[in-house]
Amino acid sequence: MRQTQDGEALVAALGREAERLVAARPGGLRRVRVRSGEVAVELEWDPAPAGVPVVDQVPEAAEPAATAAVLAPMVGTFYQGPEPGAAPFVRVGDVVAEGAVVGIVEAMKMMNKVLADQAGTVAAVPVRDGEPVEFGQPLLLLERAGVS
Amino acid sequence: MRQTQDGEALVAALGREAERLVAARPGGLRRVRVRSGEVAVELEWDPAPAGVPVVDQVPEAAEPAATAAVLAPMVGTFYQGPEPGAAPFVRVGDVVAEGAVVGIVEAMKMMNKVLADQAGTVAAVPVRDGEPVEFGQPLLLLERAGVS
Amino acid sequence: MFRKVLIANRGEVALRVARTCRELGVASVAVYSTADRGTAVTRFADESVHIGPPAAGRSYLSAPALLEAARRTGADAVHPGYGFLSEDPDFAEACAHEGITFIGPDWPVLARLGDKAAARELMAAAGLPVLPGGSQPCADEADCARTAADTGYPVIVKAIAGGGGRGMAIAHDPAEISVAFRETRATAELLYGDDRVFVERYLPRARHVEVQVLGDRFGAAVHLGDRDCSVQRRHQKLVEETPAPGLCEHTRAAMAEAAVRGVRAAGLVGAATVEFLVDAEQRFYFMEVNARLQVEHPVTEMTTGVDVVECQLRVAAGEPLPITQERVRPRGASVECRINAEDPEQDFRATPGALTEFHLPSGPFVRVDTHFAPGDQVPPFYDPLLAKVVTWGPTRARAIGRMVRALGEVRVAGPGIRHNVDLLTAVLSDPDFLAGTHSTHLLDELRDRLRTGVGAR
Amino acid sequence: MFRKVLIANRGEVALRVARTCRELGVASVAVYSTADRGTAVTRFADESVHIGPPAAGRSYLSAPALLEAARRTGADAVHPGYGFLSEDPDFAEACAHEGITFIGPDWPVLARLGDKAAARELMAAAGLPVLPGGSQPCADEADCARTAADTGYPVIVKAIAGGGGRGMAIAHDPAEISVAFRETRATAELLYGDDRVFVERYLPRARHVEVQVLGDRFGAAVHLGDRDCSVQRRHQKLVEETPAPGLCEHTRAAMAEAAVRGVRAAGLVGAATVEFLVDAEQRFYFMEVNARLQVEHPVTEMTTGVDVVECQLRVAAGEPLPITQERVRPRGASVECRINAEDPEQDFRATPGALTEFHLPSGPFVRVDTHFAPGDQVPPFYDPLLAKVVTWGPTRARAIGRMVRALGEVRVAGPGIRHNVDLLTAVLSDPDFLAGTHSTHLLDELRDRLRTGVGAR
Repeated sequence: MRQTQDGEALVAALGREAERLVAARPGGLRRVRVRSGEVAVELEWDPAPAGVPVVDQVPEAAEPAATAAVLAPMVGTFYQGPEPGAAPFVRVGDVVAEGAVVGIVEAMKMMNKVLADQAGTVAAVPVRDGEPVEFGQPLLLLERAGVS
Repeated sequence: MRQTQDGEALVAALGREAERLVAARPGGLRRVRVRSGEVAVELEWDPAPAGVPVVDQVPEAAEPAATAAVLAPMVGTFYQGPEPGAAPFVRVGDVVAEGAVVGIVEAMKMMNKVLADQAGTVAAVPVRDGEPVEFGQPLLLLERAGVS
Repeated sequence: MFRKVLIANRGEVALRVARTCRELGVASVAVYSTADRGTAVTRFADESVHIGPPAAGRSYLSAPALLEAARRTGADAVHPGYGFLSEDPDFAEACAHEGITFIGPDWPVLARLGDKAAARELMAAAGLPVLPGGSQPCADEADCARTAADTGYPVIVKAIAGGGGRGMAIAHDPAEISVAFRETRATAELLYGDDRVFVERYLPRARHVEVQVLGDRFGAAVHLGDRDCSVQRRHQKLVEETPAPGLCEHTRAAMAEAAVRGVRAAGLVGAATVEFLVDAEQRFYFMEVNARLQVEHPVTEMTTGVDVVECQLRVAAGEPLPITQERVRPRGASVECRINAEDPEQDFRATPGALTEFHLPSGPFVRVDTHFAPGDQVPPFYDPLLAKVVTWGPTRARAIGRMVRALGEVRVAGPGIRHNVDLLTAVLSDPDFLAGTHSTHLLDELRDRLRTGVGAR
Repeated sequence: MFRKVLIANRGEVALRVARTCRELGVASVAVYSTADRGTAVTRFADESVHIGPPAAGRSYLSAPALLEAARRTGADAVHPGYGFLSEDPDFAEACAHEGITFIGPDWPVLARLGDKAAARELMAAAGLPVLPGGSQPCADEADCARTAADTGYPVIVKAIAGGGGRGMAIAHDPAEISVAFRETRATAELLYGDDRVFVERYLPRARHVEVQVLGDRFGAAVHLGDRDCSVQRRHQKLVEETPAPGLCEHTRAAMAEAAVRGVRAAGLVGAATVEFLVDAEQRFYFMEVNARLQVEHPVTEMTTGVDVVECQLRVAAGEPLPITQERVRPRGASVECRINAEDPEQDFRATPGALTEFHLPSGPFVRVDTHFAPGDQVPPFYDPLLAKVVTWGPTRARAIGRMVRALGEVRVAGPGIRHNVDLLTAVLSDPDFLAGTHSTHLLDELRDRLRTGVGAR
């Protein structure tokens, strides 16, 4: 009984897996074979009729990303300058070096510097001064130097 | 016995899985093969212009669409002849006409005739005399007349 | 105790029964129609038998198929669940002839309780209050009109063989009695092959309250408290709860005592529910006996801790009831919601199909009974019950609050699938329902409100 | 009551707390590390905040991150769940400084109970029996050996700051005391940054029994009965039950009374568990106080009907306990099994990965607490608890029978995923376990048997 259940479960799992693969790659499915040890199910479909486009999702050649985000290192309040109300460390259009201070995240009264993890030109500052941020939230978008 | 049951359950699971996969992806199905170890059933759909699949069950390595099964019309006890112990209605190799009596299923002391739903030559009688059968269980395999 | 029980049913109740069989060390046999191949109970049970095609008439309603399945698997008892053959005296008798125990009342008891007029007479004789009306079938339309006039309008014309909310019609005044008589008789003939009808006073805004009872072969009978099932759609229950709200303790006790007296008088062995109508003045009237497991039995299990199916198996096997009335101490309150694959906006039309998403609640004080899992098909041939969600709380308010939380966790979706979760949630926040002052009309009123309100799904 | 509670935890317990918040009409805030993005509680709660990377030190153990999350969402209370910061007096104090209610004991109480030697002294002063041993930290190895000799072998050397089965070593005779002292001190330094240790008599085959208690700000304290947690792997509980089997009623009552006395003496507000060791002669000894919600609290909820998390919220909000001792009437027995993604054949190594199949039991008298659904990922960063399955029965045997049935319904699979369901099932059929005569060694013995026996999974 347990053995059968395991077998059935396995087959069901295989089926789901097949389904998932089909769903992830729409169009033009021709053949499915589900096999478990000595047992197997094989399905084959007609070639898609003309007019129905066979769309294969080919992953696009990984193009080097032109922009990168500086992420919040912790939950807290983001400040663009060294203290609330002060002039910002950087503005859009500024070129920053790797390791440059680009902001502050205050958490529990501790001021934590936010550093640029690469060099680049500031493309956007999507978080306003004094706004609360979550961990991992983009604080700054950098256009990477040397990438067009 | 346990082993066989397990095998049957597994195959049934495969069949269900195949059914499900087919239902989830309508149109143009060509071939289904259900295999368990050395036993296999392969289904192949003719390229039907109207899109209505023609379903035939064929043993592996045989020409397409040559045999059909007579199924048990109810749960009960199968008898090959008109009463327990009597000579069978048909034997392997006999040619039967559509509507011919090919067996009896006894349920609650009622003798229910099993009729061939098409003409053909008896290829196999997989159920023994006096054996209990479920609804839909194959009782007789017929090689269809006129199909070589 | 039995060696092996064949479960002559499908769906969640078949699984429910199989679970208790497993817990008691009793082997179980599932049966299935072609449409139910591979369902949860067929995987859970120790054996399963393919008994027929999807049509219930040739599968779950086919006594020969079920008895053959019992014989070939060597089952020594049959549990009929609810619906299908669960109250069929012929099936119970056929089981007896085959030497197989029918887990339910003896067939003559079933026959008597299944005849609504006979049951009414039996209960009246046992001292239970019944509604004014004719205790005999109406001979003809004129007799029906006479009885209705004697009874006093409004009246309800009921099929003798009816049940489950089918085969009944209301006449508010003499002008309506002719249509009510003819319609009910035609329906009764069609549904039950028995066109006899009788007349009873109709209570327009009554509550539907029922008492769960158990009886054994030694004359012992106990009750497990009451349930309110006033939230209904087309006479089908949707929300059930225990204890019934708004009953004074005197009425509650009197009704429970009456129910026990009634099943004793009927000689009932097994589980049954005695249904009453309760009017605004807390007067209660016997309505009918459901001599089987009820869909809503889990709420009683939640408050009492008593496994109703276990009790059914034990008394059917000739054991005494495992509990006494003194030891039944209901605690708190419990609510059940039936989640159906149906479209409340299209007159509760069933919506079969594939459940691409199926996530049910869990956690503290929540019970779920379902036989579905993600990816399963809801077949079009049977009732569209997807799951029963049951919650418990020390108070009614807390049990309802838990249900609202639980329903919020439900995620059901699939091509063509609709469900009633939003409607259920609306019921649970309705002021009348929360006050416990609702009647059986609540759902119609609510549905109208939902339909005109913001999109309910 | 609070307006909004931030749940400073993850997994099933975060969802457990969020559910009761919802039921009480309290808004909830989930927090999540990068590894827990999209988990059940983040979908269920009213809000959620991404607090840090997968490493717990920078997320669930980061007081600044949690308090910032509370501040930005306007939460007026924090529920710490179990584990992580649930017993951290510094975090509780920081909450207090921020004006946020820590749902748990006041921080000085946490600090005192977290010091094992101080807690021992406090409880001894309150009249609770403690094991023979030194009530002061050992000054050095020689002091440790002297105390051990005075106490009488075998002894156990424990870290003052220890807990949860970590930071302890047994010495059976004087030859082993030096290693035990050095190992424990090194572990204590490593784990807690506090190398102080103390010595206590070791009871080789004792039962681990604990009492669930609740206290409020008005000096009221009640107990909800006891639990046995003797089935452990590497000092981690795997099966828990209530009531503890094999206790004579005198011992049970005395232990419960002692536990209530202890928490009163400690001035504890909230939920806590007082752990005892019980020897073969039914003598019991105070071991430690877990001043938080326990993983196994559901078994107590099943028998008492009391929502422990609700009580925590109420007393933290300054309300009196919603129950009195007289109204706590436990009914029947309940068992919990922890289903873990781990490989019992490889020393319980955690097996993270994708849950391609994840089907849990349901039905009568079964409760399931989980935050997983099919397709979810078990992250490698935290404990591998997949689900808690809890069953109830009128007797211990019936509760266990239900658990066997329920475990039989579990289907868990995925690439690389292993689980302990077969081991749990073996525990439930072990003669010692069924007789209630097992000790904390049961699992080791069973695992050896399973390993040498026929294929266990």
